[in-house]
Amino acid sequence: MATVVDSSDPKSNYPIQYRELNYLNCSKGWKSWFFTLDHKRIGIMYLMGVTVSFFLGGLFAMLLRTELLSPAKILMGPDTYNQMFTLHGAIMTFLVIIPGVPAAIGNIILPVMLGAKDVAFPRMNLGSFYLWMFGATFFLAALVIGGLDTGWTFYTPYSVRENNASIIAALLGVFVLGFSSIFTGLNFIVTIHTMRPPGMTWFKMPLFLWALYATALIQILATPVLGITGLLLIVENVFRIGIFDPSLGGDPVLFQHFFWFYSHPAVYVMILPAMGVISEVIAVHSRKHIFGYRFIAYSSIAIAIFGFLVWGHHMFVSGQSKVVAVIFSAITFSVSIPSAIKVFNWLTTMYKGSIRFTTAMCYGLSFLFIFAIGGLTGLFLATLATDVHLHDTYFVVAHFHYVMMGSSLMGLFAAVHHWWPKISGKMFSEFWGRIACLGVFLGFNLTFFPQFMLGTRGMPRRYYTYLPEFQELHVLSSMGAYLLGISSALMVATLVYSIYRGKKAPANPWGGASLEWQCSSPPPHNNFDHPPLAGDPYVMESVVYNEEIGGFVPAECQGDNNGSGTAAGEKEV
Amino acid sequence: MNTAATTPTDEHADSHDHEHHDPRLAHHFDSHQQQFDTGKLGIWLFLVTEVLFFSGLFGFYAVYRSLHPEVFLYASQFLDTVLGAANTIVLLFSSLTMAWGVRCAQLGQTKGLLTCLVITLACAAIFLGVKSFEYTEKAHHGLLWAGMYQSPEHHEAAAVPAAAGAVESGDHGAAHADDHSDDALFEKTKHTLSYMTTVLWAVILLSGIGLAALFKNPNQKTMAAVLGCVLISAIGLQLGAYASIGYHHFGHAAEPTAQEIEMAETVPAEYAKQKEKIPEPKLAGTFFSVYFCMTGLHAIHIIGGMIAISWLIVRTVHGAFTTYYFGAVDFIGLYWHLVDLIWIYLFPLLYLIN
Amino acid sequence: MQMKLFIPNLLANDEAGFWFPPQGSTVAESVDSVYFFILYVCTFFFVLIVGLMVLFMIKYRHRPGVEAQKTATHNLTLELSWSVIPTLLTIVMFWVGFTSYLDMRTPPSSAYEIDVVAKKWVWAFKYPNGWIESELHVPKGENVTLTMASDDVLHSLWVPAFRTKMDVVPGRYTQLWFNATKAGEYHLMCAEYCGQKHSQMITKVVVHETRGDFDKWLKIASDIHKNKTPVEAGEYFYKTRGCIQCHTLDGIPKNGPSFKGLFGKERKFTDGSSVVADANYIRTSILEPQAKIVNGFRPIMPTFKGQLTDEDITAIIAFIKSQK
Amino acid sequence: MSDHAESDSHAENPQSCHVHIVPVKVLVGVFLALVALTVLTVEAAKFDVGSADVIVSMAIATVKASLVVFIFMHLWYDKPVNKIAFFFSIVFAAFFLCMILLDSHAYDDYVQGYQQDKAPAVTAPAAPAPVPAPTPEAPEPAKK
Repeated sequence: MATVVDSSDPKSNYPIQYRELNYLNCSKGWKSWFFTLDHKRIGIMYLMGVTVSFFLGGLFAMLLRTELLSPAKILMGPDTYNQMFTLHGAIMTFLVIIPGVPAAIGNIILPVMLGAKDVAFPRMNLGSFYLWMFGATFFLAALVIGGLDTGWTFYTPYSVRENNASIIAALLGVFVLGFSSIFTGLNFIVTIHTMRPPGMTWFKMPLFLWALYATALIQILATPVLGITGLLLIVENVFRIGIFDPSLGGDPVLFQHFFWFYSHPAVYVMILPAMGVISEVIAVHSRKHIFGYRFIAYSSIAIAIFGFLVWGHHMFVSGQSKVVAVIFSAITFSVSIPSAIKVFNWLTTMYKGSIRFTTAMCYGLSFLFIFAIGGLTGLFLATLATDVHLHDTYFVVAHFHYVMMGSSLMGLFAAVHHWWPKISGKMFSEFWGRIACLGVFLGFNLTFFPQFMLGTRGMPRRYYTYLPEFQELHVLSSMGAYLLGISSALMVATLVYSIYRGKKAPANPWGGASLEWQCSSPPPHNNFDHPPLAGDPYVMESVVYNEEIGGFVPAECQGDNNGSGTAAGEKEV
Repeated sequence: MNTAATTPTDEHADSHDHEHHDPRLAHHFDSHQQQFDTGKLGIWLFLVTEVLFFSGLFGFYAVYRSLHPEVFLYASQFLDTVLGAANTIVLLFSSLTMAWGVRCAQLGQTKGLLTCLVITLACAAIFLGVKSFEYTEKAHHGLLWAGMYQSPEHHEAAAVPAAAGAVESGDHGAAHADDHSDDALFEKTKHTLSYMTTVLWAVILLSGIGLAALFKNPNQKTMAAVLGCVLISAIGLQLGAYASIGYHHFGHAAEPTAQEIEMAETVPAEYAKQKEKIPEPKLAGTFFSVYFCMTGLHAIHIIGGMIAISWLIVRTVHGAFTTYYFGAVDFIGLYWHLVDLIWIYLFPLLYLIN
Repeated sequence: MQMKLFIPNLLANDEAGFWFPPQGSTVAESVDSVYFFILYVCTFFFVLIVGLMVLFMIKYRHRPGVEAQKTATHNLTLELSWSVIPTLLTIVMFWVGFTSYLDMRTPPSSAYEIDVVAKKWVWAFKYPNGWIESELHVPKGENVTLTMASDDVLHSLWVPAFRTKMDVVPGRYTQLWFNATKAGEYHLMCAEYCGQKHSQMITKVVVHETRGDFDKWLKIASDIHKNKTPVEAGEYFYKTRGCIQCHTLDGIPKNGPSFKGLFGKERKFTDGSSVVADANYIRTSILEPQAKIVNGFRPIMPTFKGQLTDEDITAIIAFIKSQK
Repeated sequence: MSDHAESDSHAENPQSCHVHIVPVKVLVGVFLALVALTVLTVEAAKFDVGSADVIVSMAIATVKASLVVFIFMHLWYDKPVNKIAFFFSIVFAAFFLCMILLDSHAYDDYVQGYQQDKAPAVTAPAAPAPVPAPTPEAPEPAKK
């Protein structure tokens, strides 16, 4: 049986804060990791995989931005450039953002937050990770074979050709990764439905879980269509079945319908979990009950459902018929409403709070800023008349980076910093964390804001070279990209450093009231031995700061010790 | 002591962990009911993904059929309705035995369960056998997907010089004519079919080996069960294949007219029989693209189902299922019914176009 | 449309603004006004959101001894107001976007019709008299409809100054119309990724002041053999009809042999025969490219039968001859 | 219909699992009905009822599918959440189908027009008309 060590102070009736024997070291050897069924370890492996992929995709981005410093050739020729943006897109989408928050952070946090011992199907969970690895291998194969220059969208008939080994490899990768995503989503839905401990009702679930639930719905309902699309495109490439290839009577516009039926909802797979993270982070670090809980929860579900009905707005100039374009434009606006509701609720949550600018909160606030721009610029693209001009320009590039890269990754970074003490049991340097956050925020905006102007002024996307008048903005953008790259590296360095040199983390460093803060940092193998008692996850008054421990403890414990249950802690951040 | 202090009030030592000695209950579940409900929701969600997976293909079908009805009208005549209907009934029967098997499992009737599963497996194999005959026959007539499609009228046109060549008994001409004589086509189909069933045999065998390797500490009983499954699958496959080739040969060779024989040499008999032919539309190959994609993907699901059923058989032999632990049978049953369900739609959509 | 009032004053003239290139077509004005309408709404909301955020960040920052105050955790009126007001605004946005989209996508019944064929990575504009040109010439103030088709992959025709764009899809037509309002030259580019030289698939739109100017241009252009020397005409065809995609002038072979020093050289074919490249050989190669394949190349060249007249081919031969 | 509330299960013996068990009679009955419907649909297909053909065969298939789903797959007796899940998959698939059908029909004129233009020795009108329904008397279209 595990030996429990309370690192803070052995005397008290405080809950155990730091646990020497935890899920990270309860068993040793590579087998204990590679064949683990523990959702937390699987999540850690995902997190590492996602980080590696992020830096690979980021490296491609740096190289692309370097090439775009000048219209002339700097590093690479057009073919290499085309392959690089394809891989940048494919890796960032399928290997980083889609599994980022749900599979990595969600896996670690969801069962703990829910009060369950594990996800419903631990084996399938591990299988999903191996599918991810397998899919990533296919992508690497495509990289090694070379010649994958279709763009991550694989539009036909460009993606149907003679010499197609790398296309097939990449499509197989997409197919496999799709199943990885489906398994994660399936696991989450079933876990949330059937593994809730007594007392954890639907409306006592933290909003992060609602967001993950909505995400999982999309993963289950949309990803199979991507699977069949990828499969059919492979078959088209191998056998020439003539359903996408116009030379055999196929229809390229139909391919785009198939592709976007998944890939538009996939955008919400990327952003919804990030929104869930922000709901947690803003409430906890403002020490306030979340405002409009039900509206935020329902808006997650609404986004998931509306997200399915709007894929056609990627195709306003594709040769799609007018009537369908109008229908899709109309429905597209409906998605903006739940997003607006969330943003206003977050703002109101901060009202009269006690806002601490921890690194996680800094990322959360950056998210608000970036998501405001990303979301609002979406309106230009949902509007038919303006989209015709803006489609396939840098405006679109900027918009989706603001949403997918800016917002989703800000969400991921916020999540990593918010739950890092829980995951690793160590506190990272808030100073360096905030420096990195500032760098990421400035770098990001410097990279992508000029691209809005590039787009409206007439710079199409996926251009290797460009008209000379665009150079200034491109240089600005590249400078931002370098800053962004360096800052992300600094962020990871800060976190990794904390593993070796960080202070031991208390169970509840930020003062969250949801269940994951009730178990020690890091959690034991089984999370909870008895089903924990779930209360309202946003009653921040239920925990108070304790200086001895350096973290928050339940109010009733504090009362037992020194009777000052209301004094706010001098939280050094 | 492994007590996580989840809340400070949880002082008493709870011995929850010690209840989990039941090997049939995973550690993270509290009861069999919870385990079963969890699995059930899981499999239903999986079926949801399957439905959407196939919806892509049905989407294609709908688009192409509604835009080019003439293609479907023309091309579906090359599919043998009798074989399709027979296969439908075989699959329906397997669904019945599967449902019956689930019932047996729920009641704890191990023998009944085993019988039902074996029949289901055999039916699945028969279905595959018939399907492999159909594929072989299509391939011989050049009725393949759009990229490989050869018009039957092309055959017809080619048949005349080929026949002339045969009369002149040139080397090449003779070989060509030989290919197209009725008996030769039958032999050729039979030959290719046995080749195809051999491949499927290999697939079954490999799956069997893979399946056997999955079991921890396999014993003789396991091996025997796996071997049994492989044999049932292989025999069922042969049965289906040769029953359909027999049907095809004798069904059509009965009192053929001279003209029919001539036509049958080069084009499918069904087509040859028609007095007034529907002109061949453009894109006729697209129908076969759709046909092969839909039935091919369905066949892959059948193979997957056969592997799963074999796994159930092995576990049944070991007496793994009881009245409170039968989830696996139920879940695989649900999957099997869905495969059946898809075929219920595929059959009229592909075979019954008038 | 009364939408014009949304365009800021500094953009009311035709000069390039901060956001957009100068307006060159009738729809540009309504597109810009929709854009600026949305921009104003968005700016308002952005300032509101970020302003409140910064205000709260300063006012409610954590201070020792000051706890967060308990406030209401929900308020239906607030929730409804920030659901309903944006909804109404988006309905307006949809409506204005929708109406100008219809204008943009409904070709007028009488229009000057030009056929467009896009292929990797050139545009070919076919005028009603059959003349094919790689630049788009149109008269000012006249409706022009482009009927577009692609020979290979997806392309997209975009004229930023006209604020209009349409994909060119293989296997079908797509249509686009505009009415240019200002004479001059504009960029026309491919906006849908189409491979290696996607970024070089840029050409010009030349808007002629009057229909007379345009007709005059077309007449001169069509009479290429009268107005240019054969070598010049050949060079023109070389550049505009796709030869340049596969045949270089610098001696480095691409998909096809280079034209440099080609004339008079012996050509060896895949079937073992060989011939000296003379005028006859070149003519055959253009009309029946699959008949003889030079060693080391694939049989991928399409035939130009019906696309080039005898005179055109003579000019091309003269041009190849001039590439020593 | 679902014979279990979740709360029951916690209170009861963990070694029990309550589900609805379908009687053999019902199973066999359903199978016979399915076979009968299969025969019916094959026979129905022999009558030429024009475009109603698809509707008839799909209606029969849907009846068959419902029998399988509700009886063989126990959905009738199952928890509401499973019913809803299955129902939603159908709804989303149907929406997807409707939109691609609507769109592909709306732009089909452009495809048909192009194909008529490309067909040798056939000049299509500038504004392409929808393709006429195929008639058996129509001349054989050019191949390849």
